[in-house]
Amino acid sequence: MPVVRVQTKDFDTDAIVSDLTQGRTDIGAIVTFTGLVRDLPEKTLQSMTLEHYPAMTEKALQEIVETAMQRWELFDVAVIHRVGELQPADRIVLVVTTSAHRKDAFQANEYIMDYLKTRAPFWKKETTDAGGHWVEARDSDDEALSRWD
Amino acid sequence: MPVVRVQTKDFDTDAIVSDLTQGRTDIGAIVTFTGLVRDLPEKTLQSMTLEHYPAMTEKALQEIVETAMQRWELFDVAVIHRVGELQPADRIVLVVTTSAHRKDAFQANEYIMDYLKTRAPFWKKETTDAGGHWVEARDSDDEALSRWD
Amino acid sequence: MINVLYFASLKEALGTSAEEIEADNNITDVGALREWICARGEPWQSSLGQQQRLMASVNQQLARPDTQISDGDEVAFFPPVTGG
Amino acid sequence: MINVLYFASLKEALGTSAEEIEADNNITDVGALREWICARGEPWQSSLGQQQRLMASVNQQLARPDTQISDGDEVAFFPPVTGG
Repeated sequence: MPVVRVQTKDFDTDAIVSDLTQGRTDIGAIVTFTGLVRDLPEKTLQSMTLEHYPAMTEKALQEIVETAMQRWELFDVAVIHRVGELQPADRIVLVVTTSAHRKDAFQANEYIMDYLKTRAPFWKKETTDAGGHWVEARDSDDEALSRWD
Repeated sequence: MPVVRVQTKDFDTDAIVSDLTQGRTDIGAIVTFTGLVRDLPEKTLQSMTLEHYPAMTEKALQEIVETAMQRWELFDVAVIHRVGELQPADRIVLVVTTSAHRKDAFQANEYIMDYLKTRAPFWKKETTDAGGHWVEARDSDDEALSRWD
Repeated sequence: MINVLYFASLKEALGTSAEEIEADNNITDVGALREWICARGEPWQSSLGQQQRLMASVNQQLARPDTQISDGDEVAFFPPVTGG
Repeated sequence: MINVLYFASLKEALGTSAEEIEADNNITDVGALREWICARGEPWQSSLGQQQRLMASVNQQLARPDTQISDGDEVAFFPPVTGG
């Protein structure tokens, strides 16, 4: 059963990976992606606040995960996404994919991140000395989707 | 500085990732690949022994990592590969890539694994009730290389 | 009634996160709802006008301008997402 | 002398992991060395013959049949690698 969680608190990657792998001897490949809060080039980021659409978020993530599990041979998937106020270097998101083979684990993980970035209802607001401003969506994220068509 | 290690003992993924990320606020993406010993379909694997060519192994891995660091925008890379006798579900290999952006971290990690699988001097021998036999190289691993040309 | 939600920069620009809009025969899909909201003038015209790149959902599923809506639906408008 | 190493299944088939071979003018590259070894007959002929898919390295760098070798080099032959 895939794990999908949206939470304010930090997560323990090792514990989540252990939950997916414990007691199994058929897993050949584990891929994890961790997204972190990056400081601005001028090192002026005070905090980053993640807003979301609570009624929709887990539903949207679940749908992305299910599509990935149909498309690749996966044993399991975990997606953890944080919301609320975060600091530079804080973890934002974790995606774990387990499979018999590395290609499935890699591709499914990248697919999930590409869709999460463009389809899941999260918004980032950066706070600096100069105040707060909403992060703009990047065209490169839309382009990343096209190769999965 | 990239970390490349060949060792008999297990590794602590969290500690290795912490080493690469500690004190930095410019990392946006961390990808880890972990390869595990898979049991045979009939669940008959007693152990797997990894032999290597000690004088060459770290050199070969270092070269693969350097090529990846030239090709993608990476902050750091760690490659840890175990040798000796392992049991089903044991960790064999860890590749960690850190970058500002997820695409670089994903692609460099997959590239390193594709080259490691086909260019680094490791050999697997499986032991079952029926004795030991050397694992055959897979054509799909050679094919995986072609997309990086 | 249609329960309409706004998020992120759109919510801030409008100064509200939700409103209820009477479902009537002219509001059959997401595009029509958006036009109806804009037709009320400012601040909606600037924030929800066609010049704004927005995403929409109906009952927590991503939607397109031609996605049908009916009485009791929850419709959300929001800027392109930036999570992950 | 050329220091020749064998690994994995090739080492087991030959019953040896290393040997020293006199560098002479006929052994200028990896391909020539392999042929010279095979020409000694069994068990080398079966294990290093052209029908066997093998990899080779010279001084710990992957090599091709036309990679030059000279006195003092370390040359290794091994089956396709299977790590990771």
